[in-house]
Formats: sequence, structure tokens, C-alpha cells
Amino acid sequence: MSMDAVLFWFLSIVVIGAGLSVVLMSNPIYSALSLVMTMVGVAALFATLNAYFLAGVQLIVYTGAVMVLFVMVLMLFDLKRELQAFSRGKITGFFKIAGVGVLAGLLVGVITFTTQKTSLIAEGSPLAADIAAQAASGADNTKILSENLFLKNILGFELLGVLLLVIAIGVVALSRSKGGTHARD
Amino acid sequence: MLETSMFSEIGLNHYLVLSALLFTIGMAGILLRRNLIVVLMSIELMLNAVNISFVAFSKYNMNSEGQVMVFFVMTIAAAEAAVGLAIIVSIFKRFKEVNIRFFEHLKG
Amino acid sequence: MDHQILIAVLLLSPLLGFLINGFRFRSQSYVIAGTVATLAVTVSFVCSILLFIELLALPAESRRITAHFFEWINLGDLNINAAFVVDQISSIMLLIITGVGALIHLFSIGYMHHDKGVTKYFSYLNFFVFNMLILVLGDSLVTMFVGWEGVGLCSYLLIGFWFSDSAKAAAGMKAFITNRVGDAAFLLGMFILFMTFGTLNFYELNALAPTTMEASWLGAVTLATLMLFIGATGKSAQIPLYVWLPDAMAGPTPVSALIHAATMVTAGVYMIIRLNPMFVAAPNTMMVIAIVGAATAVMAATIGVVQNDIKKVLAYSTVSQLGYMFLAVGVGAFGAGMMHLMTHAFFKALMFLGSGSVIHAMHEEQDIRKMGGLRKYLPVTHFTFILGWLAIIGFPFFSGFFSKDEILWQSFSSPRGHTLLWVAGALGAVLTAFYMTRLMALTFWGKSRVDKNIHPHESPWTMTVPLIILGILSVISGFIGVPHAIAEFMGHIPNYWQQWLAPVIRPLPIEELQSVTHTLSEEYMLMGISVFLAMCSAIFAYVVYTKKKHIAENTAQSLKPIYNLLDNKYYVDEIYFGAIINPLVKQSRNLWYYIDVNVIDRMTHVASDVATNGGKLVKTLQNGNMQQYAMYVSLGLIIVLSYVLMR
Amino acid sequence: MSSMGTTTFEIVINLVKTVLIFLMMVQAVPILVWLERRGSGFIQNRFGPNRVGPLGLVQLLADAVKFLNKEDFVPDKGNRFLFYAAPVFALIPAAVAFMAIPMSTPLTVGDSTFLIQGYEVNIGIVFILGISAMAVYTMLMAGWGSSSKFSLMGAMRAAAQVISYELALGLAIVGVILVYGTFNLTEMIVAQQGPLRFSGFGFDFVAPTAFLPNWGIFFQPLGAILLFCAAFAESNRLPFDLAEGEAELVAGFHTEYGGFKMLMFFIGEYGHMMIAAGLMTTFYFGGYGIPGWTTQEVYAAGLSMFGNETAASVFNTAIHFLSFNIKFAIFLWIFIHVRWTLPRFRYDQLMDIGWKTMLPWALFNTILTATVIFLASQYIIG
Repeated sequence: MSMDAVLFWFLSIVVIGAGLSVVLMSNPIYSALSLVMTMVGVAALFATLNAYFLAGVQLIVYTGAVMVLFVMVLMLFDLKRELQAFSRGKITGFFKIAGVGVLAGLLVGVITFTTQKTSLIAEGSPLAADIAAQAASGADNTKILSENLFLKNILGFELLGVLLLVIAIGVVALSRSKGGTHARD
Repeated sequence: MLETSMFSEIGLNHYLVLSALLFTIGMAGILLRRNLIVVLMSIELMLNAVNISFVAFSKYNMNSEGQVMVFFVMTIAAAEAAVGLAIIVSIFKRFKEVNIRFFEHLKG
Repeated sequence: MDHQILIAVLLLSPLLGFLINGFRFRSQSYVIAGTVATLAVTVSFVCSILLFIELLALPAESRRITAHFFEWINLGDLNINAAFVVDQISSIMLLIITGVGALIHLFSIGYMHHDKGVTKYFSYLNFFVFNMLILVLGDSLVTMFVGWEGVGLCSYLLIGFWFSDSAKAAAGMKAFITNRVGDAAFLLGMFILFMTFGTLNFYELNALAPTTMEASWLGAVTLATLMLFIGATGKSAQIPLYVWLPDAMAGPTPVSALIHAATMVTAGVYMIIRLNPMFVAAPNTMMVIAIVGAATAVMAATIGVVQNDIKKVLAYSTVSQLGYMFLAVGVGAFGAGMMHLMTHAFFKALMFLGSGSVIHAMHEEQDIRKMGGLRKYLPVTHFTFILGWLAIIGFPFFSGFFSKDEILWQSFSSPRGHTLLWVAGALGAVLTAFYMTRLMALTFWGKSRVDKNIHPHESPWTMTVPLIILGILSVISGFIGVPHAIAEFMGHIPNYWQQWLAPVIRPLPIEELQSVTHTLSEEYMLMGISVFLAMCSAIFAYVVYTKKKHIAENTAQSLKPIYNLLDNKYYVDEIYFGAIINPLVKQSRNLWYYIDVNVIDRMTHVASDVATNGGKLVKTLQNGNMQQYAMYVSLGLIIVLSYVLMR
Repeated sequence: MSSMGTTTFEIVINLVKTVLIFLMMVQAVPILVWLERRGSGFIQNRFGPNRVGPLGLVQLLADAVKFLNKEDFVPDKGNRFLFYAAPVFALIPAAVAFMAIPMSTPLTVGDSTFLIQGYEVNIGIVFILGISAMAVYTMLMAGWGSSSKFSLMGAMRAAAQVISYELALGLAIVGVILVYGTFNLTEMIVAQQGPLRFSGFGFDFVAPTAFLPNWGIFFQPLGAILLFCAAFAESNRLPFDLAEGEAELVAGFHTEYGGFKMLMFFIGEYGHMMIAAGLMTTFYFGGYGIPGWTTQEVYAAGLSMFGNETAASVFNTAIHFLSFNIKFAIFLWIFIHVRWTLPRFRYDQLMDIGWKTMLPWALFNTILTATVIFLASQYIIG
């Protein structure tokens, strides 16, 4: 087993385990902390895929900002362990769990099945050699990413900026209103 | 019979399957949990799962579009979390609880 | 690069003025608004002069400055650039638009200072200048059409500037809708030209214009030029689409001067001169243009005789003078048409501004029956108005004399002219002399009939200075294009005008020119006749309306039917209403009732009922439980994935 | 992960090195605490600890023993797991981030090359930012786990403060990234070697004296000030120690902590201080570089002195390690000096400074830097 494989299996166990505990923990605080764990794991997975910059951004944006927000809100609400963490209804519950199971099976099946039939890149093509070379070198592709982002997808990037501005204003407006349209006091 | 190469050689499929499993875990969270914040967190989980597959495709197709997409997804996820949490805070102010059943007031 | 910047400044300076005033449109400071707007147009005027000087420096054949800014439309064969051209024709228009425009902006400062929407007014005015410049400078029909529509919009906005008065708002709408009819034809003409020649660029079109004359009425060139001409009748107020222009006098008087006398209404003439090789190739169209022009000239003049509103008289006079221009281009005298365009811009702008000064002095009174004897109250206005009057009635050696005489002579002598056209033109000149003298007599001369409560006063310098400048121009501007008959005994003054325009005007075919011969003596004779008749008519009008008013009243009484016909403007509006608009409205109403209500609405109602009932059915699915929604989504995903796997 | 080496020798050395750097960071804390106490005594015209050992140096050892022997206290209603986990997690981000800072030139022994840093990360800055962003969780975990109003309030304040100032910090760093065109800390340090040199707009100005180094502070003065201020807030030190208010209030998120767990929080906090000092050194003051001599020149001098490549490399590394540590110590001293000089901000003032003063200035700095760099590369004057 190569180093990469060890790393992958370790990280996938961490990620899946943490992901499961997000869903299964009855205390939301633990869920949130597990989600942080998942995200750190995903960042590490990005690093194994040579996306170092994205790994850093994942750390800064998700664990550094988004999840802090979640944790702070949870702590402000002072929620304790929930007595009824999962939704009621035995039949629907069964269907939901069954549905999710089937979905997981189908997804895995489709992935393994279809990509076995048609490989994404033809074996022995120059591109495949390139990929092998790049994967071996572990070269940093931040520069390529930035060129793509700022030249090809500049419009999307700018629009995201606008979106963030709108969101910032909207969130301030939302959280300042006392209970919105349902205000009692 | 299991081939050992499945464990020792990591390819695109491994990442995709991992992504799919994480995605379904997030899906289960949305379907089953009653706490709104946990539901929101499950959505983040699903977005992360999708991000994994984007980056994996990006690596194995030698195409940086996937990473750009991840960048966009992250931004939108941050925005979505902000708005979602603001709504949840509003709901908490009103009901002193963040149960998903309070959204049933929005039925048609 | 140099030219490009110059042309960019020329174009953008009014736009900047529009934006500045447009963003602070609530302001009531007429000084700031007026200064900004006037400065903007003055900058453009300076640029125009610089460009004109640069053109002068170029050799006569290549006098053309092009500024290509960017590619605007590129669809298959259609390639339209945002490119602007200054050449012999457009440079003259530039000078007129920006020069007269600047003067009128200056005048407006004094005229509009009491108005609450003064900033808005100036922003519209600047926007108009910007659009007019695009119209004039555009290097293709499409670019021109942008300006064409833009000036139409500004015209609408400014006619209905005092929109709280519903009659004035209606006048604006009338102008807009009438122009729409012409614009539709203009577009059709554009399409035909593009189908035939595959380009809409003026220079390419002119180069491609056939040199053989097209005899058929249904040839592509004839049809296209006819359509373009209909477009021109809309913008330039010719029969049958002239009805909007008299109503357009509802706008502020400087607007009438700028848009409805000096610049916008001449756009049709300008367009025809721009495309002159194309029109030359279609003799039938030329004939139509000449006849329509002559008929308009006479008809508008007859209506003008009986009008009592000072601005209405000038409006009909404008329609009549535009008729002269079309008469000129119709007989192939493009240079003469252009010349008259320019002189008319000067003296008609002068007279409109003068009338504005009068109206300002009379506190918004426009009825000339309630004026009279204003000479002593408004000396400057009176004096400058006299200059304009002399110019328009064609008093010898005033600007209008040269241009009008040239047109009359060409309408007689040109191979495409006719004696009847000359007769119509001369009749128009006589009538013009009559009603303009009547206007002068009733307004300035004779006994004062002014209301006791009104104390007329001379206008401020911002209003008189433009009057003086335009007065001077009305007197001298004719000398740049002295017809050769007059030049003969004035010491062989060269005809600068014809020399300037010669490279861009396509002469009539040589065989046509050789088919007619005229002598100089004929020209003298005709000139003498028309001038003599016009002077007689002027003197007659002077006598009638200052000394012997009973003659006018008696004549009106004895010729009651004709007087009523004229007073009601030949019932053209009524005919249009009866023959076109009312039936259209009635049929539309029928269509609405039978087709729309019973068929189309019913269809939509059925559709909406289906949607409503279906929605009620599906409503139960939307029970507000988010997790069930998510369940539906995952079910859908399962189905799709199963399909993928089974495939 | 190839940075861990290929041969057994390299792997062992690298592992030992990593542990050593971690220990160095942890061991610097007692010295810093001693320095802080002696320094404050010096500033306030008193002695400070001077009884145990020479100059009171052994005082800290005594303190450590005291901490270890304290009662292991857990609040009654607290969350046991989070309460214990928080101090442990406090150490991790600080240590991990600190290890990414290069402290000297690589050491070459035979065929093997050892970096004098925990590991080299290509996206150094982003990595450090990302890792130190995780420090917020320790505060939140501690505050929440204590199940005490004061702790929770302190944690919230601290977290809000850290998040707010992270923006200004990140934006200040963007200017640095623009100037050097890289994320890699080592490449930045290499770029700061040699005499001061401005090039662009068609000019190429080189400082007449080699002692005026090509340091980032000359290119990013505003960025340096902003980063330094934000670093104070990030490490919750005076004048930004609102969360703790240790001079007159209860001590923020670690109110309920005592003994060794408390000490671990302190180590984490000093770790942040060290990261800030290390980043300041690396970004703006040439890292381990010595003004006037490039690394090659020092190496050549070592070679002529010892005549042995390994010895020269060791000499080179040692000299530069010293250089780094001198700069590093100066910044740490500034941290300490500021703490005993400036009073504390009010909470609203703190937020105002973060959002309304530092963020706009950082944005301005970023835009200005980007504009100047673009213009300098596009246009030639004269």
C-alpha cells in the first residue's frame, strides 16, 4: 500500500465517521463539532488531490467562518441534548431510511458500473500520461486555477461578489427585524 | 473475491464513492433530523461531498474548471449558511425552539 | 486618433450634459442647469469648428474624417459599426446643430427661468443634441436610425414637457405616433436596401447605387427610396404626415425653434441628400418628392394665411419651407435644398426665438389679434424679427432670397423640373410673403391691442444675444452660395456652396442635362416675376393689416367657405380621424370584443382553470413538511439513477 | 508528503526535527512568561520574580510544578468531554501553524537536505491562516464546556473578535501575496535577499548601499502595520484582551480552568503570538535573511572558513537561525512591551476599529497594491 492509499483510507474513515456522527449525534453541538471534523478531513482530501489552495480555502471559509457561525448560534441558543432528535412517523421513517439506503446503493452502483464501462480518459492517450505525470509530481495548480478563475470565469466571480453583498445586507435586515412578520412584541 | 488493487491503488472511483456516501449521509440528515440547524449542517455536508467529486474530477480530467466550481460552491455555501442562520435566529426569537415543524406554517 | 478623440468629445459632451442635468433633475437652479447644458453644446460647437477646419485642409475629393469606435452588430452579412463620419454634408449639419443649438440653449436660460422643471428641460435638450449628432454623423442607416428614433423620443418628451396640460401631452403623443408611421416605412426602406445591396453603410450604398435610371415603379431602388421618403415625410412634416408639426407648438418655444424648425425636421431632407445617388437613380421617386414638396409648400402656406396663433403661423411656415427643400431635392437640386436647409435654420430659428421673446414679454399670450404695436416695447426683438421676415419673404440679397430663388429656378430649369412646379413654388413664395407680413403687421405694427394688465418688456441679454447673432446670420449667410445668375452682375462671386458639396452630390445623368437648355435671360425673368409678386403681396398685406383692416374682414366674410376650409386646415385632422383612426379604433374594438374576449380570453381562462384545479389537487402534496419535500427529491433521484443503471 | 524524506535516515531526522520544533515552541513559553513578568517589573519600576534561581529564571519551573499539582477541577454541570478537549485542541493549531514557518536555510548533510521548519507547504500563507482559524473552536469549546455565563460570554466575545480581525489580517496578507507573487514563505524570503530594489514604470532603482535590505516593509508599510495590529487582536492580547479582561475582570473563556489545563491555554496563546511574530519577520523583515549578505555569500564564507561543505552548511544554517531568532525576539518583545504600555479598548471601540477602520484601510492597501503592480508592469514613464 502506498502512502497515498493509506492516507485516503484513513481520511475517508475519518470523514465518513464524522459525517455519520453529524447526523446521529443527538446534541447539536456535537453535530457541529463533528461537521468541523468532516470539513478538516475534506480539506485534507483536497490536499491529496493536489488542490492545495482549495484545501486552504476550505479551512479558512468552512472551518474558520461558516462553522464558527453555526457553533456560535448553537451556543447562543443554549440547546441541550434533544429528546426527540429524529422526526416522528414509523412508516415514513422507514421509507426515508430505506430511500436513503437505496440511494446510496444506486449512487455507488452507478459510479462503479458506468466508469468501468467508459473510462474518462482513453488509456495510453497523451492526456493520460500527463495526468500520471502531474499526479506523480504533486505539482501545485494554484496558478492554473487563478488563471481560469480570473480570466475565463471572471463574470461568475464578480457576480459572486455581488451575491455576497446582497446576502450581507439581507442577513443584517433579517436579524435586525424582531421576529419578522410573526412579531409579537 | 476482492482484489487487493482496489485497496492499494486509489483512483477516481474511490473519491466518487466516498463523495456519494457522504452525500447520502447528508441526505439522511435532512430527511431525519428535526433540528433546523442540523438540517442546515446536513446541507453543508452534501455540498462538501459534491466538492470532493468536483476536485476529484478536476484532478483526473486535468481540468481546473472543477476547482473553480468548488470555489463558487464554497462562496454560495457560505452565503446560504448566513441566510439560513439568520432565518433560524428569527424563528428562535419567535418560538424559542428551532424545530423544523415551524416551517409547516408555510404550507400552501 | 486625433479625430477620433475630437468626434468622441463632440458626441459625449451633450451626453455628459444630459447625464449631469438628468441626475439632478429636481434642481430648480436654472443658472446651473442652463450653464451646464449650454457649455456642453458649446464644447460640441468648438469641436465642430475644429473638425470643419480639418476638413478644409484636406483635398476636396477625400474630405472625410471617420471615427470607428467599436463593432456594434455583427450578424452574418449585417455588419454595423459604431462609426461616425464627418464629411461635406455632415459638417454643415454639425455646425448648424451645435451652433444654432448653443444659441437656443442660451436663449432657453432666459426663457425657462421661471419653470419648475428647468433642469429636466435642459437635460432633454442636451439629449436631443446628442441624438441629433448621432443621426447626422452615423455612417450607416442603422446608426442614423438610432439618432432618428432618439430625436423622436426627445421631441415627444419636449412637446409634452408641460404634460399636466392634457392637450399638450396629446400633442406629444400625436407627434410620436405620426412619426411611428413614417419610421415603419423607413425601416421597410432599410430592409429593401439591405436585401438589394447587402449593406447599409452610406458610402457603400452610394458607391453601389445604379447609374442607369430605374424606370419601373416597382424596382427595388424606387421602392426603397419611396419608403425612405415616407419616413422622411413623417420626420420632416410633409403631406400626408405633416399634421403633428403644428400641434408640436405645444412645447416650449425654444424647443420649437431648435427641434421643430432648425434641426430635427430637416432630418428627412438630410437623409435624402445623404443618399442622393440612390435617389437620383429613381426618377419616379424624385417626381413624387418634388410634387409632394410643392404641394406641401402651397398648402401649408394657404393654411398659414388664416392662423391667429403666432407659433402656428410659424409652424405652417416651417412646413411650407420644408416643402421647398423637398421640392429642391425632388428636382435634383440637392445643393439648393441643403442651402435652403441652412438659411431656413437661421431665419426660422430666429423667428421662433423672436416669437418666444414676444410670448415671454406678453406673459404667455400667443394670439396675434391681441398684440400689435409691440415695436416700441421690444425694439431688439422687432429689429431682428424684421431681418428674419425679410429673409423668409425672399427680399433681394437676404439669405432666403438666394436659396429660394435657386430652388425656384431649379424647379423650372432642371430636367426633372416642370413649369407647374415653378408656378406652385412661386405661389408659395407669394403666400409666404403675405402671411409673414400679416404676422409682422399684427404683432409689431399698427395700433396696440394689448390687454391693459399686460406690460410688455424687452427680454434679458441671454435672449437678445442669440437673436442678434441669428439675425446677422440670416442676412449674410446667403452670400456663400450665390446663384451664378446673380453672381454675374455682382462681380463673379464664386459659388462656394456648390464647390463644397460637389464631391458628394451625384449630378443628374448627362443625357438628361443635355436635353434641356435654358438661357440666363429666362432666369432673370423668372426671378424678377417671383420677387415682384412676393413684394407686391407683402405690400398688400402690410396695407391691409395696418391701415385697412376692414378689407381683410370683408374678404373673410365674402369668401366664408374658403376661409372656413383654411381655418380648419383643410379638415385634414378630421379626415384622418374619420377615414383612418376611427375605423381603426372601431375595428379594433370589434376585434377585442369578438376575438379577444370570446376566443383568446376564453382560452386563457380554460388554461387558468385547469391550472387552478390541478393546483388544488396537488396542493395536498405541499403540506409544509420540508422533509417530505426532500423525500420527493430523493425519490426523483432514485428514479433517475435506476434508469441510468438499467439502461 | 515526500517532504518527510525517502531514506530511513531522512525520515528519522525529519521526525526528530519536527518534535524539536514543537518542543522549541513549547519551551519558549516559560521564557516568554519570565520575560513578560520581568519586563513588566522593569517597566513598572519593580523587580518581578527574582528569587528562584539566577535572575528568577527557575521561577517558571517552580510554577510548572505548582500547576501540575493543582486540583483537577471540572465544573459540576459542565460538559466533561469538551472541558477536557478544549485545552488540548488549543495547542494543536498553534503548533501546526508555527511549524510551517521557515526558520533558517535548508541544512545539507551529504545527499540529504533538511528544511529548518516542520514541513514545507506550497501554499504556506493560506495554510497558516486556515489552521489558525481553527483556534476559535478551542475558545468556544472551553466556554461552552464550562457551563458558566462568564465563560460563554468570554468565548463569544473572543470568537467574534477573532473572526472580525481575521478579515483585516487576511486582506493585509493579500498585499504581501501580490508583491511577491507566491504563497510560499521560503520563496518570499528568497525574494527579500539582496539590496533594496524598486523596478517598474521603466525604472530599476537599486539602493546604493547593500545594508538597505530588500525587505517587504518598504513595499507594504501599511500592510505591515495592519497585520501587526490584527495579530494583537487575533492573539487576544492587550490592547485587545476584551475576552479575558485579565486586569480587572474574570478571565474570559478559561474562567473555570485551573492548573495544567490553564497552562495549555497559555501555551496556545503564546503560540499565536509567536506565529504573528514569525509572520511579521517572514513577510516584512526578510525572514532569516541577514541585511548586507545573501545566503550564498554566507555559505561561501563558511566554506572558506571550514573547507567542508557539511560544516559550511551547518554554519550557514546556524547563522541564519540566529538572525531569524533575533528578529523574532524583537517582535515578541514588542508584543510584551505593548501589553504593559497601552490600556484596553471598550468592546464597541474594538469592533469599530476592526470593521470601520482596519478593514477599509486593508481594502485600500489591497487595491492600491494591485493597481500599482499592474501599472508598474504595464506602463513605462520617461
